[in-house]
Amino acid sequence: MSNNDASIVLEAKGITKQFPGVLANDRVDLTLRRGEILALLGENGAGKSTLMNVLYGLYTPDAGEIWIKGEHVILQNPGDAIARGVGMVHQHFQLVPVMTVAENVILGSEITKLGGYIDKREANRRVRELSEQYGLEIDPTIEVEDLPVGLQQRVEIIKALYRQADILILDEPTAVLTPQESNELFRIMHDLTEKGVSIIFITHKLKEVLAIADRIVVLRGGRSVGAALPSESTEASLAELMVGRKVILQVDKDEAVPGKLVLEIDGLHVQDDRKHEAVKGLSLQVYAGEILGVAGVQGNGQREFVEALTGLRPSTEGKITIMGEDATHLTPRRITELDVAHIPEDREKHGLVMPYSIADNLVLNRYYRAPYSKNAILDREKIAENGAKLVKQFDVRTPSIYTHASSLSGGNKQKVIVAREFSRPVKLLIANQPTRGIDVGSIEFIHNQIVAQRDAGVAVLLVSAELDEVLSLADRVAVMFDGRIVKTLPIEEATREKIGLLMAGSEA
Amino acid sequence: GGTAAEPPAQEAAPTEEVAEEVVEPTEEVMEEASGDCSDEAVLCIGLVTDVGEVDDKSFNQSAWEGAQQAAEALGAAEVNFIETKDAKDYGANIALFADQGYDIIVTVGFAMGEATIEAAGTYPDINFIGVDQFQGEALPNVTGLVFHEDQSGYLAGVLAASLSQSGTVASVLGTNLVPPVVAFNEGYKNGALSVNPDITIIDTYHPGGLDVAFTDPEWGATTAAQAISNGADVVFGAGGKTGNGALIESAGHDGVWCIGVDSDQWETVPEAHACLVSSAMKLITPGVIDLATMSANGEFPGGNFFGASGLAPFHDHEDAVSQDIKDLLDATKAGLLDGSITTGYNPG
Amino acid sequence: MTSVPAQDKGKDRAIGAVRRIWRSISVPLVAVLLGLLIGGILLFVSGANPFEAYGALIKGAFGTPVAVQRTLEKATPLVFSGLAVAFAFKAGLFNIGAQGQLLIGAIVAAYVGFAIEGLPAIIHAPLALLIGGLAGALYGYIPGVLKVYTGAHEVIVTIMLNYVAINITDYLADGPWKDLSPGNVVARTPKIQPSAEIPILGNIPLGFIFAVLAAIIVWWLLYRTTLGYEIRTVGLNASAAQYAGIRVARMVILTMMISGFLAGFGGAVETLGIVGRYQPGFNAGLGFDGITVALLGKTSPFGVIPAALLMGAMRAGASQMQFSAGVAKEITDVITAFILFFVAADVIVKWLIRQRDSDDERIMLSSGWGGN
Amino acid sequence: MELTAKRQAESSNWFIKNRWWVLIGLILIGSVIYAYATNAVVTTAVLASTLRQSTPLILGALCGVLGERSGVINIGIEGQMLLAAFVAFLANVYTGNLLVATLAGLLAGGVMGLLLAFMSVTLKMDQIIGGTVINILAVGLTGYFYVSGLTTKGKFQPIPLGPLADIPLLGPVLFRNPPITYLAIILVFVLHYVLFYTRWGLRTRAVGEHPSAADTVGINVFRTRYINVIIAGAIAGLGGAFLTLEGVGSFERLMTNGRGFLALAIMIFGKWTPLGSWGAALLFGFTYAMQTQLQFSGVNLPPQFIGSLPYILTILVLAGFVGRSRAPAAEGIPYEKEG
Ligand SMILES: Nc1ncnc2c1ncn2[C@@H]1O[C@H](COP(=O)(O)OP(=O)(O)OP(=O)(O)O)[C@@H](O)[C@H]1O
Ligand SMILES: Nc1ncnc2c1ncn2[C@@H]1O[C@H](COP(=O)(O)OP(=O)(O)OP(=O)(O)O)[C@@H](O)[C@H]1O
Ligand SMILES: [Mg+2]
Ligand SMILES: [Mg+2]
Repeated sequence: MSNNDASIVLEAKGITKQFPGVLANDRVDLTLRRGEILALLGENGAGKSTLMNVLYGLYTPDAGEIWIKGEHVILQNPGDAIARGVGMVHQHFQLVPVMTVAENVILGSEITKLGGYIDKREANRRVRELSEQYGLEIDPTIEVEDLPVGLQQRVEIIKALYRQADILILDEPTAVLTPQESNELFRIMHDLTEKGVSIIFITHKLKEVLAIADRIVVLRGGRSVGAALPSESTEASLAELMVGRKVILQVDKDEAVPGKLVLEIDGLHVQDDRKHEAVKGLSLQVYAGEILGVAGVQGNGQREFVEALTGLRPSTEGKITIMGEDATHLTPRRITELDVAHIPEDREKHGLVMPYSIADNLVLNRYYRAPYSKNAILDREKIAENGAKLVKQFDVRTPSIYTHASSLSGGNKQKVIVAREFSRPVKLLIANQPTRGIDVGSIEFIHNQIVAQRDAGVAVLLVSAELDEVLSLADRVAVMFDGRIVKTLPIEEATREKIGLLMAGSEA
Repeated sequence: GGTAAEPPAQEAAPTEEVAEEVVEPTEEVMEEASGDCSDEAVLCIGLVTDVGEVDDKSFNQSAWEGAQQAAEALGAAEVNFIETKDAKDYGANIALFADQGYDIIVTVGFAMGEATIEAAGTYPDINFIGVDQFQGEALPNVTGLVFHEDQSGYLAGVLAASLSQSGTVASVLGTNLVPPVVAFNEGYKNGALSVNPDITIIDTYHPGGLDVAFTDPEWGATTAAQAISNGADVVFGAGGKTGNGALIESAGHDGVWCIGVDSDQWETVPEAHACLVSSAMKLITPGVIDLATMSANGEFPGGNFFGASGLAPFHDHEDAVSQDIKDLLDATKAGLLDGSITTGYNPG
Repeated sequence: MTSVPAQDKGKDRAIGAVRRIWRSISVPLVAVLLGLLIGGILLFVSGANPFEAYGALIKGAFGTPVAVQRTLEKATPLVFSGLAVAFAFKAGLFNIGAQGQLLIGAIVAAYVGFAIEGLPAIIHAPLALLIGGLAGALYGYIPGVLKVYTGAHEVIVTIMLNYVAINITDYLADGPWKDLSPGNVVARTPKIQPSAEIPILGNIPLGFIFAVLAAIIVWWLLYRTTLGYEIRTVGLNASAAQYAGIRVARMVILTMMISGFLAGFGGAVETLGIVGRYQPGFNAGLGFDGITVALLGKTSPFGVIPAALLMGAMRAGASQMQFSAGVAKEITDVITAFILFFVAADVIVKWLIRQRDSDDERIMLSSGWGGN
Repeated sequence: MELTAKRQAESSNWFIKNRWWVLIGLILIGSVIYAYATNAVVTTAVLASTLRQSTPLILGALCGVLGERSGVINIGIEGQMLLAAFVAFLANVYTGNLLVATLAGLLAGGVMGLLLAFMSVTLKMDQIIGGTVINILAVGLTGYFYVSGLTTKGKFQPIPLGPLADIPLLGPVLFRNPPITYLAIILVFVLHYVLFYTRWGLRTRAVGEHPSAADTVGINVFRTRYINVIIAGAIAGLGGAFLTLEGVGSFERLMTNGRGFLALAIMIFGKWTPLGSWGAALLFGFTYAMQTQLQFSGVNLPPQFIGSLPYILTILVLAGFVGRSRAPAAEGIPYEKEG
């Protein structure tokens, strides 16, 4: 028994976790007190999720001790952690898409009648009860795959509450939330701490940390490199602590000099996977040398809009014109050929081929062109050279260009895509959620890249649920709601409040 | 093509490699195995099966029994078999015996006809007994042991029609790709009609490929069952294990007779005793013995040799078959022999 | 699976190459030994003499030039059907239909072989081979198209088409294309013209050389051409392939056709090189064994060759084993099963030979299984 | 909210969603009644044969469903059936007790299931290979150890279910069957219930769809897969036992003749659901029965034509009605639990 301080609900001592080639956690200490919100910061790959997975019994540490409520515990599996009141909302949601909300919530601790028959009605009732109690509105009977990410996260939180967790781990919960949703979440977090719940909160958004954390711990390269109090910290100081160097947080860019019309969309209609209309008559224009930021709450048709624009999804009505050419029904290949770059929303699904080497991924949409291939035969040397060049130029953290994309951390995966899309001459850049779940260092880098493209005369269409990102990058802001652009404002007139309201659907 | 069949003439195996007899315990065979088949004085009999095993309760087995009994009778130093797994190995498997200087090689099944004739050319002083292999033009050292399957089929038909109460008789058959099976069935149908012109005959061939047609007892069984619920009360099961399935199934239904094929299946399919009134036989075993003996006595005929065919004894069902029926069968048999009755089956 | 060659050339590259080669052969080697060991134990337990049996097996497979020739002959069709299955796997498709495609190829080649007369060998044989291959490709096209346009799962469709192929070929061999030469009662096509036969060079069947060439071409196609890159991308991540501008549907169809071509070509080689005609039952199982061969070879085009040789050898030797050791041939199936087991369970083998595991060697064929 | 509305709209008109199945169902019932009116004997014969031929197929398919719902592909059904058929046969020969023989078959299948689970869960072997190993092994072992001349002491006979057995048509078709056939039908409904309405089913499907999600709520992925795959093997074993103890009454080499692979196709056909698979299996049994009946009726087609009907029909139905089917998402991928 080391620490008798009763207020300590969770204590980790010298946690070490080694992955093939990576020391993800290196003798990390961590304490959590009852009813506090502890913010955990760190670059991509710093070891935050790993540490949390250890505390949740998902990974067994190579070394170190875990104490929960004054008791030394050995967590064989999440079951043990759950039994001790630990709940976790994972960075990558752990929900079964084809099952309903209620089924996902009760999974593992089901409400059954005799013979293990699942009492669906009771389950639905319990979920409704919880969602009213904590103001997490959700319909228990929807299949999760039909839910926007924001709502999926509510399901995750309800899962934890349903299991009566009093130690709650939130791994980058706000990465996919709108300002409104984030504030909503913070309110909930406060309510929970009132009720004696202790929370570990991981995020890359320093504002949030300063806003709601009671204490801050920073990881770098798997080591705990320091603690801080919000009262004594600034975004800059935290960023420096995380990255280990000074970081310029707000992008400094000069006036845009818009050129000719590059992209014009007129009355576009697109259906989602379930044949429901998701884009309902969307129109916008993007000019060379400007960044048009499309702000909007997740699930208002952004995905379908971008997929239709890039040829991945058919549009039912309307017209898309790129560089004066009708691109409404072109294939992805033809659109790329029009010098259009695309940073897809889902990097794992569309952006990368995980079992491919980084070098191969870096030519994913150019492999068929010189110099990477001549008359349908690949040129391995050239592909390798390109890989080596871009990995250096875009500072992708990887042991080698032959490493599989799958073994990169989130931030570095995104860097590979950015490197691929920015390393060729483009006239139109379509970036969908380009910095989701990425650390400040990488964000700074990617933002600068985007601005550089703009200054080079590229027309940039930036779709982001990250209001700050839109406000700091865009020259004009278009707000998307329910499948339409409800309003387009020059950046000068675009205040957080005004945009926020428009995003919420109320005309301002 | 066909080069697989060419013998490794010069690379004949050293004698210590000479085969032991397989089915009986190896020890006692060992010393007798010292006999060198390539030696004129020493008689050796080899058998190559069609795709299938020597214990198939059907024609491979009958042939193998013939070979063994012949070896016994003629005091052969060697009698051995090779089971063919891949039809393309017929030639090579024959060569394995030929190169050991075996004197008589039995090749079982029409499918092996071509390989046998080829081998006969390469090994002029070995005698080949080709079971079910009709010889187009006669070679001195190949004798096709063939049968009038249509005739024993015809007799089976007569028996079936005579026993049938329901006026419906069935046959469950291996594939129509195999001529003897077709012969059995055609004979069976005409035999039945000769007794009762308005009898209903429901016959089915296995619809699958050659490689499964004879080894699908469940198909045979379920088809027999369907035939029986269609009103059939006699089932003729002709098609190796597929047919056996039909026999066993029929045994489970009261008031249903079944008739086996090839050998006397009373011996090979005891599960069917309840219904097995007889079998339409082609007497392979004695045929092989006869030809082997002729070969040993230097009277190997060459060309085609018709083995005996006919009905197997009724065994326990002796009484179930009335004297009239027995007389009718004898009469028919006589008629078939003297040609006054024809089975109405003409191949090709 | 990283298909980029070591970029810093020279010494480490050479060392790397050596290590890679040892990696790739050590496991199969040990696996074969373990398989034989277990088979031997089984033989011993069941009262046979393992050494005598294996002695005969090896003699029958490699003992004489003719034995070697038969081993090669038996391996040849397995290389082709193995390649067919392996190739489809690369696009995430499970082609259980190699059997049917092979049968179609075999009978069509036979037809071209016997029906056309008066062609010089230099044209006739290649023509028959090509048309046989194309027939297989056509038969592979069906499941491809059905998958793309109706979503019908290729595993079902190919299984069904295997049965249909047997029926088609049996019908042709017993009907329109039957050998009507006097005295023949058997269901089979006429013998092919001499001009259509594939010769044997010494004891090396030309067909086997074709098989090796085919393996090289398939490897080159997969890892050195843009088409191969496209096919593998579709197999590994169809969404990313779509993003990259690859026509996924077209790739699926094309892959099934190439796969079918390889199987059909194998069937044609069998007809023209070994059987000399089409006869029902003579090609039984060759396509199904392609699955085993592809898996034994870890779906690598080059892995397929030794895998096919191994199985070919066991088949060539089996008769000799039964003849002189009196051992039932099925023992070779047991041995094959265990070899396959140890090849795939490389965890065990690597632990045995103290080799550390590297995930890029692990193959995951079943990933494409989930249909659409 | 809007999504809810959609959802309710969807679920409310089940008939529209399943209109094809409803239509097929009506057509089937109608034509059966018509057929029975015109020729009672043949109709009965065909339907009885339909059920019988579907039995080994549905048992194999259920094996596949259970395994794949938990995330383990099983292409070794053929081998599991074959080996179990052999073991059940031997047990029958030596004990003469059909019950013991059946249990022996179940056990043999279960052991093969254990082997598959060990390969795919513990060794994380590719599951296609695992299944193939089982198939080859079964052919080898049964072929090597089979000795002829063994004769069984009878096979399962039909057990009429009292008065039910006397209902016209339904009686002879449904209620005059041997035990394993009854068992198979019961299993279809039991498994459908278990998979879609019970805790075990929910967990099994979760493990098959998203193992790490199941893991994070404390469900033991490995254990769940082991148990399901073993039970699945036992069910395939029952299918094997059907062949030797109820269908044929004896064993022959390779007597499964590809039924295990057909079962695989049927499972996919049935969208990985027991009920769906049963529908598909019955369709198959029916086409087989029809093909035999056509030959009975003496139509002058080569058997090869008639023989192709079941398979061509399947392809047409598949392409026409069933279309895309979604396999359990995590199927075929061994669950890697880091650390
Ligand atoms: N399952 C794994 N196998 C191998 N390496 C891993 C695994 N999980 C994480 N890593 C590596 O361990 C390090 C820490 O990963 P972790 O996910 O904990 O970082 P993180 O701080 O959560 O990053 P992010 O902010 O992007 O979520 C990274 O280098 C990552 O590549
Ligand atoms: N007569 C039948 N034959 C075969 N399968 C049937 C039959 N009737 C219903 N089914 C099965 O019942 C289920 C209901 O059909 P449906 O298409 O709604 O499946 P589903 O699982 O609801 O589809 P999804 O969940 O992808 O929307 C399907 O699995 C279908 O295959
Ligand atoms: Mg993380
Ligand atoms: Mg549904």
